[in-house]
Amino acid sequence: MGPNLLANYGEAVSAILFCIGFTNLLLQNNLIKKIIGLNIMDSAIYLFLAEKGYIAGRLAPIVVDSVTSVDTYINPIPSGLVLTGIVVSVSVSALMLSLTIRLYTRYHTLNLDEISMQLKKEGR
Amino acid sequence: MNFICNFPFFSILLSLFSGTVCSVLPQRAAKIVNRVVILTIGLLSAILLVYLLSTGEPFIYWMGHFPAPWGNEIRAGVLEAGMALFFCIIMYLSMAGGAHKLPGEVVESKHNLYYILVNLLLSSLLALVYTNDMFTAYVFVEINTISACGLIMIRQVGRTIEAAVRYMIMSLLGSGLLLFGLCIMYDLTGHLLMSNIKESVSLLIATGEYQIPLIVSVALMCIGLCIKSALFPFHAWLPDAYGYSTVSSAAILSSLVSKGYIFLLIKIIYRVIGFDIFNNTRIIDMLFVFGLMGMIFGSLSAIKENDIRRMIAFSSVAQIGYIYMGFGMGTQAGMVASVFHILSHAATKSLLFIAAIGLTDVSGGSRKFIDLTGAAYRSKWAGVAFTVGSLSMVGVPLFSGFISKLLFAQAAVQVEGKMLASLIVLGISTVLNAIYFMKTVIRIYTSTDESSYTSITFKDRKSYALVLLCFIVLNVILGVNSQPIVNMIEQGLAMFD
Amino acid sequence: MTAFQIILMGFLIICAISVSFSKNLLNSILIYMSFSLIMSILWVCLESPDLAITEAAVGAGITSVLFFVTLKKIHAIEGSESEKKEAKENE
Amino acid sequence: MSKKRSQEEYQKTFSFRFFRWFNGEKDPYLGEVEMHPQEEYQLDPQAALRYEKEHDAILDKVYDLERNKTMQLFHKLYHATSILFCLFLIALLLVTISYLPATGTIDRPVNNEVAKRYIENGLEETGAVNIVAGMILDYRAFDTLGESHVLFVATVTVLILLRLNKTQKSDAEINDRRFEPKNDTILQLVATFLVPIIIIFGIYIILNGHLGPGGGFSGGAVIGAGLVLYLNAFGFAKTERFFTEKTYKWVCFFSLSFYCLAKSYSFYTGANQLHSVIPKGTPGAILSSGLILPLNIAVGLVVACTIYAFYAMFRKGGF
Repeated sequence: MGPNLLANYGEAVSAILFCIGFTNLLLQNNLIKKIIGLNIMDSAIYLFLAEKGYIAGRLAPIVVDSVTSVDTYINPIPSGLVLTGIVVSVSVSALMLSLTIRLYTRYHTLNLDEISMQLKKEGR
Repeated sequence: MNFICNFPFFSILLSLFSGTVCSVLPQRAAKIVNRVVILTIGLLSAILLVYLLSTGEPFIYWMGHFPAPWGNEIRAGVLEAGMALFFCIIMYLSMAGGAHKLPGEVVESKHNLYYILVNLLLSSLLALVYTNDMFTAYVFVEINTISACGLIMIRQVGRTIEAAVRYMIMSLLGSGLLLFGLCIMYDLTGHLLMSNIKESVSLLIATGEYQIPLIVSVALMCIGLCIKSALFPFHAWLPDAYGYSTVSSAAILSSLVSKGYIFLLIKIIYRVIGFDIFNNTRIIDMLFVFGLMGMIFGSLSAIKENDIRRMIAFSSVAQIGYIYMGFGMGTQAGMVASVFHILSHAATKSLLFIAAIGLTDVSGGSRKFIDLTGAAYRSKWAGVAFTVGSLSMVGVPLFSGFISKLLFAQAAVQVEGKMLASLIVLGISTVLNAIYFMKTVIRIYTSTDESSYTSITFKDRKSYALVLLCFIVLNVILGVNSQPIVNMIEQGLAMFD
Repeated sequence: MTAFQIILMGFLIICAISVSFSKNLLNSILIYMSFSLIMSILWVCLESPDLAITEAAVGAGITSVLFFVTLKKIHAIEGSESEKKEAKENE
Repeated sequence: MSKKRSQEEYQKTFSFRFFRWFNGEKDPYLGEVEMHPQEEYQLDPQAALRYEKEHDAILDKVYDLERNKTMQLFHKLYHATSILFCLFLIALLLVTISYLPATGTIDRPVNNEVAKRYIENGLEETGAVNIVAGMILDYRAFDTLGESHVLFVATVTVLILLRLNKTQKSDAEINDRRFEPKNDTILQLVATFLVPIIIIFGIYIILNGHLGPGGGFSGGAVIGAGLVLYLNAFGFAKTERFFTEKTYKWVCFFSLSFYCLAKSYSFYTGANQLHSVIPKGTPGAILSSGLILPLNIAVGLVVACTIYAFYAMFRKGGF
């Protein structure tokens, strides 16, 4: 174990959340819960990134009173990356939800295993 | 700066922009725009390739007004330009080869959307090839994933939608791991541009700081890209996705989409971590083992399969195993073999998918082997093309597959610990390949006494035959004239450093 | 401030786990909504107001609305089945 | 021992057939095989039913999840390995994080010259008071261009999945009407107050993207939420007066094209070291910071339309 686990408690939480989301995406039978798991996983990564940009005692990266000293503001890069990432995760979850609707109208179930059983039964 | 240096940027923006334009055009115009754009980008890449070969120097192109650690960049070398050219050729041929099947497979009103997806897929592939920035790579990986998913489920039968869901789940797991690895890497180095990360990484290695996080981040990125490119244990979505989507989609997906991710992995290995540092980690052993397993189990599943397109799809799993085996050898020769196999597999697999559709068309649309008996007599060009593809996959001289197997064998001999394993598995896999491909070829050339096919016209389409001919020529060029291409790959890999 | 953040993070983990184990889909989506909301408060604490606004508008707003429409479409909200029956009887 | 074959014998050999096939002279079946349409095979309906039932019974046995032992075992194994894998992943990540540089401190690799220049020169070089907006729309604009296309391609896939043709549409409308709140007075009254405020707030966020927190994406999402509320309160008949699929198509097209072309201009001038003619303006004013404001507006329009489109698609497969 390294020295910084307690100092990095935010990252530790984000790692745990990531794994919870990952497990949900991998294990849940229900598609909707899989999608929630996906969203949790993404949020966890964004939390990780935001923690990386944070510097104790500094302000948000919006210039106040035209003070442009590097000692005043936190690191703006992670925020920018997360903004891009959030858009990506919204688009992906919209796509997954529409796939869910299509699957449900065809097979009347949200369980992927049951769907593949039905497909095998159809015998194609 | 020479005007030709603008070409990579032009090709990415052109394909992005044409995607937007296709959304408002009528259907026929969208088709023409799509074709013209692919051809134009191919032409631009060819000119760029010639220019780069003459100068012998890669160049960096600023995306914006700011230099290296601040702005965003793209970078072009011989390998990148060559890959872009090759991707355009394969994409054009795949689109042309499946064009006559499109009206039957996709609802009339959704053709526009199909062309949008193809254009955006091309742009994302080009961006993955050219980019010099890790986060840009992540964004375009997502575009690639979503548009590939669209290509799978645009033919809306139950199987494709189920396959699309499985594909999305696997890919999203992959992107999550990739992004996490990326974030850890950013935390360690403070940069997002590949060249700057590499400097910082070599500094970190020299000082011995942060060794464990570094290895973990590299491993996470590798696993993410492996999952996305359907390496053996993660291939569950692949057979349905390739087997039931439209013809062009299957050809494009199998030959280009997974190759885009693999090319990104190559870039990460060379330009982010550094080849030597990567080879000193345990990760290459993992890639090696999974590659070997994929080669055998993919072929075994293909033998069991009773459906021609699913068989070809399973064969893809085996071929991706070959590529990762080359990575796992950890030598320059193995890498060259892998890159050559990317080209050869892309050319062959799209040929096989497009030929298979010709065979199934003349067999009443059935894809079961029993119905394919004698199909090659009914559709000559498809039969010949399928045979060429099969021979190339098995590794018969004169075709591209032979060269890549030869390169793999040569590379394996140079590696001490892994020589025996890779040679044995290469042999077994070749035999297994021969079993299922030759079985199919013999089946399609067996004449039948049945007479149930009178309702089908036996005429070959001219454009379809032309596409198949182009593919055959491409395969033979890769197989006969391989030395310049191998030299080019070596030159391109050397430019990566 | 640190204690506040730690409490919020504890809530995050509780939300994430209870999403996985809740039987009712509507409940899990509501819990996910609160997860997003807590996340956006956390981002205010981490001095990233841009992210907080975006997450509040998107995670707690748009994504949840899309989830609800999906649930309605697949008749997973309780009561919609019985409503459907009533509607059929009325016809 | 070579014997010259007679013409008849030669005609029976494979090579003769092959060459004729190769030359395209004749189809191998013609003449040799009598060709006639196959008679339709008709199964006795009762036998067919019985057969189907037997088939189903067999399949039920094979694919019965609850009673099939091997499949159950496989599922358990799969779950066990996945859980083990996830625990392993948690442990691995925690160990990794324990070795990372401590959060909140200043001397970390992340706080290097890149962040320094963004903060110190950002105001001057991009003209944006909000450093994050300046960074994502100017320094790293290529990412953001990709991001807006991610949204676009997602809409395209949703259209592919859920858009219905004319005949299905009327069914969907009837189906949808059942769920629609039938002129709920409370909802309508609240919406009359709230919708304008929400939309104005969204516009404020978009227009202030370069001056304060916010920007195209969050503002667009807020406007989209306002439109969704309006749709819910007043129904499709009202919204279709000003927002149809055509509107969506053209708004998206113009915004994305503007985005593409504007960024192409700035990339081109940047890479070729040309002087860009776009004025930066005085920092802090609304009309400042070069391209950032128009780009924010374009993104906001795309996002608002996209979110409305998502909702309409999900609800009844069309606008």
